[in-house]
Amino acid sequence: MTHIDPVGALRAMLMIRAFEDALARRKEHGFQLLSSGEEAVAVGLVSALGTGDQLLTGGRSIGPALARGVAPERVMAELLGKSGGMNQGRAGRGHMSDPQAGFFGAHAVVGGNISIAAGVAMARQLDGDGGIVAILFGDGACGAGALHETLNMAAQWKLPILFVCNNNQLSVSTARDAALAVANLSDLGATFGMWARTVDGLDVQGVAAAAHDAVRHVRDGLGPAFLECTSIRLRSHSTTARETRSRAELAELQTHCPIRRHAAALQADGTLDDAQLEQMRQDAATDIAHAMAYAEASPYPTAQEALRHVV
Amino acid sequence: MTHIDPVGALRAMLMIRAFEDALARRKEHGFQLLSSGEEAVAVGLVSALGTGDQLLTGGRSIGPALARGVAPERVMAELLGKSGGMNQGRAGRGHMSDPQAGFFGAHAVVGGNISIAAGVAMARQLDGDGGIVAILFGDGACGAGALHETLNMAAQWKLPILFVCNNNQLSVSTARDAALAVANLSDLGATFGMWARTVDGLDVQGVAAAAHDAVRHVRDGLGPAFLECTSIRLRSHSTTARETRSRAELAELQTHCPIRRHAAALQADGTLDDAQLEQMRQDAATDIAHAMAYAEASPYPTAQEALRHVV
Amino acid sequence: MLYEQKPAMARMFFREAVTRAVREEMTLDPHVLILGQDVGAFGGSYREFDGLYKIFGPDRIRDTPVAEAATIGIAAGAAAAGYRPLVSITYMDFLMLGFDALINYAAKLRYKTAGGLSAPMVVKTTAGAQGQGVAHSQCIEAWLMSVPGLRVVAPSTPADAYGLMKTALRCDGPVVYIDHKRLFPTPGDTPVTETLVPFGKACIRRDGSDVTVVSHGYMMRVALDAAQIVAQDGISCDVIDLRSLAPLDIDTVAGSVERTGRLLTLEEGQVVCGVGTEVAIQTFERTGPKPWTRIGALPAPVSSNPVLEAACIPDAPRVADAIRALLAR
Amino acid sequence: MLYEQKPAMARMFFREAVTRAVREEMTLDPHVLILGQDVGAFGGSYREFDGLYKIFGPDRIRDTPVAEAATIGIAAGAAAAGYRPLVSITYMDFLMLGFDALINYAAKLRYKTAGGLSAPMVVKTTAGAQGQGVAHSQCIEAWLMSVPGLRVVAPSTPADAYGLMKTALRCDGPVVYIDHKRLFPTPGDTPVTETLVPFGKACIRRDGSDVTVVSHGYMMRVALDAAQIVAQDGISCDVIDLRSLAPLDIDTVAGSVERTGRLLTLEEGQVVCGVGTEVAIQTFERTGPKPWTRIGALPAPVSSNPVLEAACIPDAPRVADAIRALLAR
Ligand SMILES: Cc1ncc(C[n+]2csc(CCOP(=O)(O)OP(=O)(O)O)c2C)c(N)n1
Ligand SMILES: Cc1ncc(C[n+]2csc(CCOP(=O)(O)OP(=O)(O)O)c2C)c(N)n1
Ligand SMILES: [Mg+2]
Ligand SMILES: [Mg+2]
Repeated sequence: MTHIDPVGALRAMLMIRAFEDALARRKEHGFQLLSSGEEAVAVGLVSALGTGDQLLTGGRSIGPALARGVAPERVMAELLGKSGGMNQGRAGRGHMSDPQAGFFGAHAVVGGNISIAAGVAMARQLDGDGGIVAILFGDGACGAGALHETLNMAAQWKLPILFVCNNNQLSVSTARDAALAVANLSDLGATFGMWARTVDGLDVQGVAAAAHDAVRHVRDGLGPAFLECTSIRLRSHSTTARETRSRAELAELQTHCPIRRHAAALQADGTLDDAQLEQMRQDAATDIAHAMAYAEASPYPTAQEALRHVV
Repeated sequence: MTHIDPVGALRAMLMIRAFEDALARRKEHGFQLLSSGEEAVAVGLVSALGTGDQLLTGGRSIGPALARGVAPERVMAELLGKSGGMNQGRAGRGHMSDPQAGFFGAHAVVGGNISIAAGVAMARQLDGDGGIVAILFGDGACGAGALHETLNMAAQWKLPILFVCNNNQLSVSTARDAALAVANLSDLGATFGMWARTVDGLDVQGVAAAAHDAVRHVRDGLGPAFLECTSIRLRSHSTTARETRSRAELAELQTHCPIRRHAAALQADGTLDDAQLEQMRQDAATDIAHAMAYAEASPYPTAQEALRHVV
Repeated sequence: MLYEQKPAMARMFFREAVTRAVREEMTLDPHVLILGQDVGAFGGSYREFDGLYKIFGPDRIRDTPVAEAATIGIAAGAAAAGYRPLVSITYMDFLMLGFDALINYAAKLRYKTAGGLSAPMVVKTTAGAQGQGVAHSQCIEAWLMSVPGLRVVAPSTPADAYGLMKTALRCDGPVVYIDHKRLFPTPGDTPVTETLVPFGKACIRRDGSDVTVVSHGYMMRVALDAAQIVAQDGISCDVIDLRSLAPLDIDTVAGSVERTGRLLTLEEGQVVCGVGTEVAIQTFERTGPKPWTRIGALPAPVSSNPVLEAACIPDAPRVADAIRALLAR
Repeated sequence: MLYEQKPAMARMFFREAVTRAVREEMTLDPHVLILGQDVGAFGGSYREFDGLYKIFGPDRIRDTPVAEAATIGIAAGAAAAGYRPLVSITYMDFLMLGFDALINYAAKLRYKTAGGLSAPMVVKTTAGAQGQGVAHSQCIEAWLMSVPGLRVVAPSTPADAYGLMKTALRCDGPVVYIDHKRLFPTPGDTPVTETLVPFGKACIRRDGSDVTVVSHGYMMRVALDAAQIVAQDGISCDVIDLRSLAPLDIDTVAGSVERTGRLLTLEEGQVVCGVGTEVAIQTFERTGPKPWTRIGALPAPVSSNPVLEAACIPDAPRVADAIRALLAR
């Protein structure tokens, strides 16, 4: 049983990568938080969500937002501070949102986003419309007390929420093992009696399968679930942060790239040939070029807007 | 193998009970946080601590402070706001401390005391003098993020700290099961790979035995330990708080009183006869009468002292 | 009409006025919820939610664990997703534990979504000293006044507790609603018919001509007592209850100071960067500088010790002395 | 001596001055520790701890998880038990997460133990906007000024970063030491020999006679730029760097205002209940009221958007305009 269209998954991952590569070439708008290496988590997770569901994330939100279907040109404009952004360029990196698209939003306070998501899940529960919430956070967030408080309350109230830890094994420069004295991060959910599983976050089909299981559990009203996806961070913490790993380490990491891996699998099983793959890459690049053109054409907000939408 | 002198344990518990009963009769100094029903936890735990160790608690700190050996008259004076208190009457209920006696202090912010204790443990670790720290907190505190953050860091750094949850099954009016979605509260420690155990907190010898095991583990440098002691709260949350349980429930609870139980055991095995037991009760009452007399004779601080010891 | 029609009044305790407001709003709007420690069957630490649990049940009134941070965060999320949660934080000191969700998320949500989302929630908490000691007695409302996107109110009477709470529960963004612990058992008249008290409107509690006394919350009672004391010396105080700290009603204060020519600000919290200071300087921007005295707690923690607590917190005799000294300037 | 002896100076970046102070104090006192996120081999988010980990190792320099609350709590406990931890909180916005341990415990410890215990710790954090958006740009130092038991300092030059950090690490109680993100790469002279900057002493950075401009942290650079601009109009500014916000050096400010007769206060945070307001009213208690303008951020969150951030935060041209307007009053 497949839970995700394999070619569609590749297309989505290629689009995210192309988007972030294009964004990384723009230096004028401060730093960006890119998710290269984590595309399979975003795409696999989102394949399990329906239109009535909401996704929330931490600051590293580009991949998830795009996977969720937020228009790339609006994301690009937002990240470049332009009025055409989904939040008129004022949220920017770490804070963008598009609830209409099922992306309730990023919130860049590590751990601080988790209880917000549980609140959205409580609203879903009270609405009784079958909608659920997925909240994506990093391994770094697992040290934060906000996670513990929220896991407990979500379990107690059987909130319809899926906690997804994208464990890229780093919080800025700090290795997951140096920060967290737990065997699997999903143990944190298991302690509260939740459905809990740790999967390979570099395998988009594996993530999709686990996410579907978890979502079914949550949607059936059996309470929250905790899915840990172990992934890798192919870039430095932010586009301006110092890289702490050696070139050799980074090169080795590239061999685990989830996109490469999925593409190779599709080639191996004959689903795609070289030309088709190349065409998909070019399509992604073209789409992103359009997004960039839209963002570039969009104006900056005016200084007067600084006082709008405050209270 | 016994870990605690059974008669001494009874004497200590009787003294705490007599102290709190006497204090409860004084209405003039606001409310008090009494620990009747939890004496076995305090006395059993303290039997495992040495002179170089430090004990910290939450607001419900009278029993633990007395068990640790803080002079009853200084505790009484402190709780009545008198200058003869160990903190000159200014800490009062919930905040008293006597580090010289190995009682580093109470701190009435639920959960907020736990990381402080870990800091004291870090100091002990850096001092390298073999001293350890025990931190006593309630079931209520197990919902707080501060516990999670501290458990993780303590485990990561192998701090010499014993986490002791006095699970009296209530946080003000809220039942432990209504607040916490964990099977055993000691599971919270186990998740971080700690020595973890749940014991009957009404059995002073059982608490002592488990505390000795835990302390040995911690003192041997094997990292922190988490000991949950299930106990009962025989009184309302505070001396002025509304009682939420029925008279029948409270009467039933009295049959589980840890002091009654221990006394009955000592009578049953012939260690004590009725007269000896009665004498011990009277001795406790006499000691506490002296403490009360000391406290009564002690003056209030002057208004001028309000600005002392601020910075 | 030949005579001034007074609204019919019902006498009730402050805590009952809170309950009534919440009950009415929960009845009117099924999206209003309550979250907090011991707010359910127990009815709140000050019985301010007494009886509501029976009416509205466990879905809409939820006892929480001791987890202030997540409780405020969950409320903020629920608010953003269409509900109107009221969060009870037993003591304002512990509001700090939830500052992240309140200040870094809820207060900024409308702004960062360009108006797309907002967090209509009420954080109800209690301020001030009543023998509870260093970590349960603080008044930190001045901090909140400076946060763009937050509204802050602090009633001193049952009628205002009722009317401000109702307004808070209909507000489009986060509101911090502050009761003082000592006010819960105080009685007062509240209008029998539904009456909202708007934000940003101060109220003159006593008319006078010699000095303007501005305060809020429990200190209003101290202010009025002090005004009574100095009346015996022939000093006439105009006593203003701010009620709403953000937005501030400087019109009313400035109007009064124009008449009296003098200002005394009184609060239970610290005066440094305090409410009174802000009120005074905004007032003087309108009126020009006037003789002014600010009174607040001594610069020290508030002990549970009865002598030290009383020494730390303003009382009517000391305020009366300060009024006399201000008049003598 | 026939000539004024100037201390020998070494030029270094602000971040290096911080490093130097910490390195010297860690060398002198084995009880000084560092705790925080990415403070170890990474050397701190702004490289302000660069190289220290190699010297002092993992026992004394500890990378923490993302757990601001427990980190400050652990530091407070270690301080109470005899150590002198420096806690790095990357952004001041997240200091809120550790307010409970800092404000409800550390700041009150000496008081509640009647002098028996204290918490000599330094919480080092960064304030202000540099494109990081609504939850990473706030300046909340005014809140901290009102907390009895806390000391608060905010250097604007490498020499003061060095000297204030050293004083902070020797202080007997909790200190919040605030760097501004934009200052780390700025160069300046620091004394070659060990030099402490005392708390509670402001510093006149530019002498002038027409108006007193008071600020702190990064806004000092804006203040000096503005003074330079208006100098071309013949306006002479006395520019004062507070350096220490608690305790405040009102003597220096009042002395200046006595001479100039006018005051402009400038800060990057909100003006409501802000630093400038407190400075002004304490000054006017000495000097009597004087014409005064306060400048701070617009009352809005600070977006990462370059246009909106710049609009929100004071800059030299706007400050210069305000100085001219103040002179024209
Ligand atoms: C409460 C808080 N503390 C610190 C930071 C600074 N910070 C931003 S991202 C980050 C790393 C978080 O690591 P993780 O959760 O694993 O997410 P990742 O960056 O790996 O995606 C940190 C520490 C923050 N944003 N919020
Ligand atoms: C952070 C915080 N929130 C709320 C309170 C109010 N409070 C005081 S004691 C208490 C109950 C705590 O329950 P538990 O930890 O089980 O201790 P117990 O009272 O049972 O000894 C509460 C909620 C507090 N002191 N601190
Ligand atoms: Mg990570
Ligand atoms: Mg309990």
